[in-house]
Amino acid sequence: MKTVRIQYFALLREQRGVSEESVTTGAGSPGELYRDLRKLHRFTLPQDRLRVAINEAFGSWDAELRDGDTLVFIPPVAGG
Amino acid sequence: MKTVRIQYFALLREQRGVSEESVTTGAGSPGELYRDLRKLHRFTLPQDRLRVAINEAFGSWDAELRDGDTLVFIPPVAGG
Amino acid sequence: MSFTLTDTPLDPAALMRGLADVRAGACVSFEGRVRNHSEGSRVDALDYEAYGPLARTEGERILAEARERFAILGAACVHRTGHLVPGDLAVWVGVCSAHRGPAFEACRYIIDETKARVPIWKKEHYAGGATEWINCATRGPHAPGAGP
Amino acid sequence: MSFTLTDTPLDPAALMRGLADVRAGACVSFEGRVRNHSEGSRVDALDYEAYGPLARTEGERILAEARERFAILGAACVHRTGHLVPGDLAVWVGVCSAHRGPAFEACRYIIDETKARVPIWKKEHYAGGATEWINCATRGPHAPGAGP
Repeated sequence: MKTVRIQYFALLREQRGVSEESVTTGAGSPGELYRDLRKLHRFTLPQDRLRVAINEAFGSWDAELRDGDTLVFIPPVAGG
Repeated sequence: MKTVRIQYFALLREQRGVSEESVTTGAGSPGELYRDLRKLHRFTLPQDRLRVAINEAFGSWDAELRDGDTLVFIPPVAGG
Repeated sequence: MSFTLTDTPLDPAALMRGLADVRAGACVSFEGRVRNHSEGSRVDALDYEAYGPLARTEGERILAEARERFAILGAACVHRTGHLVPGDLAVWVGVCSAHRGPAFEACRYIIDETKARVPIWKKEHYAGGATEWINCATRGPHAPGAGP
Repeated sequence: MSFTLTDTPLDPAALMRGLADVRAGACVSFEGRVRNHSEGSRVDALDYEAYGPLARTEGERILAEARERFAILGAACVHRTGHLVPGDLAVWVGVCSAHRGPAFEACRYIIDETKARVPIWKKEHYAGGATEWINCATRGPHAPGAGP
């Protein structure tokens, strides 16, 4: 088990009801973790419409999750 | 013979030494008139690098010159 | 070269002065403004939200790419966050170069890439009270693949 | 839609405010500035001279063409006349539209056509006192067909 920090933005923030949380998880990758959290919180966005950031840089859904990581699941962007 | 008004701009104004003049001419077209004036005033620009305006609109070098016309021989432009 | 997020109104004249360069013959700017309508609905307001650290990193990367690809002298992009109303300036891009071609091309590149890549989100507030996070619909007319 | 000649300094912010439209999501502007060099020579100053009546007619025609070709809401072009020094703004073009593509394309069209068609002339003053009417050389390195 490891503990990671998750920050939520935009639609995910509203659906989760918080801007950030710490989660202790057995998930091995950001992809596995999102699958678990999506079920738990009924996030409407499927993983293939998101990107993931690990420690403030774009990362891979298959990366190995490490204790202390900060994750952001990035909804489709809409700047400008 | 007819009398036309000629306005000069930019390089032609400097080579002619005046901004405008009235010319009484037997030339039948702006092209013929420019040929005469070029010889007289040693304008460096050949006709094929100029356009002609007749009465404040772009015109044709072959147009029939009429008494009272205002002509401008337009050097290559360089706005912006 | 700088990418900036700010929650205060943008001043295009001041931003352009920041790019002043006597070698520059051409400066092109893009102003993205809040429109009063979106796909047929009246828009009363917008909220912009950004993931700051990554938005800045990705924005700076886009400006560096523009500098590599186009013969430009300077470029900047500033994006608003917070609550905006129609007519407000949401994003400003400015590029200066010796000649005009690269300034136009780089300005277009920067705004296109910013909209596609920088983690900034927009929530529209419509007449009547409905809201929507743009590009985030998963059903209904705005979902990907929906409609004709 | 308006094409204007003026012998006083241009104010881009005020000009852009003149195009304000709450339907506009995108405004693109082009600023043409006096550079401090031209084909390797240092430029100390420029004189712009225009054939006013025809410049205005042709400029308005270009703006009307832009409106026909591109989905834009408003466009304007203002050109300076008189004596300018490096850094001074010589020409400003602004275009607003609902979406950004047409604003970029129309702005580029207007400045390209203005430079090619509107009867305005530019005399450069170089360090050392030499001068030249741009595009008017009939011999030497700047004449058409000269050089490699």
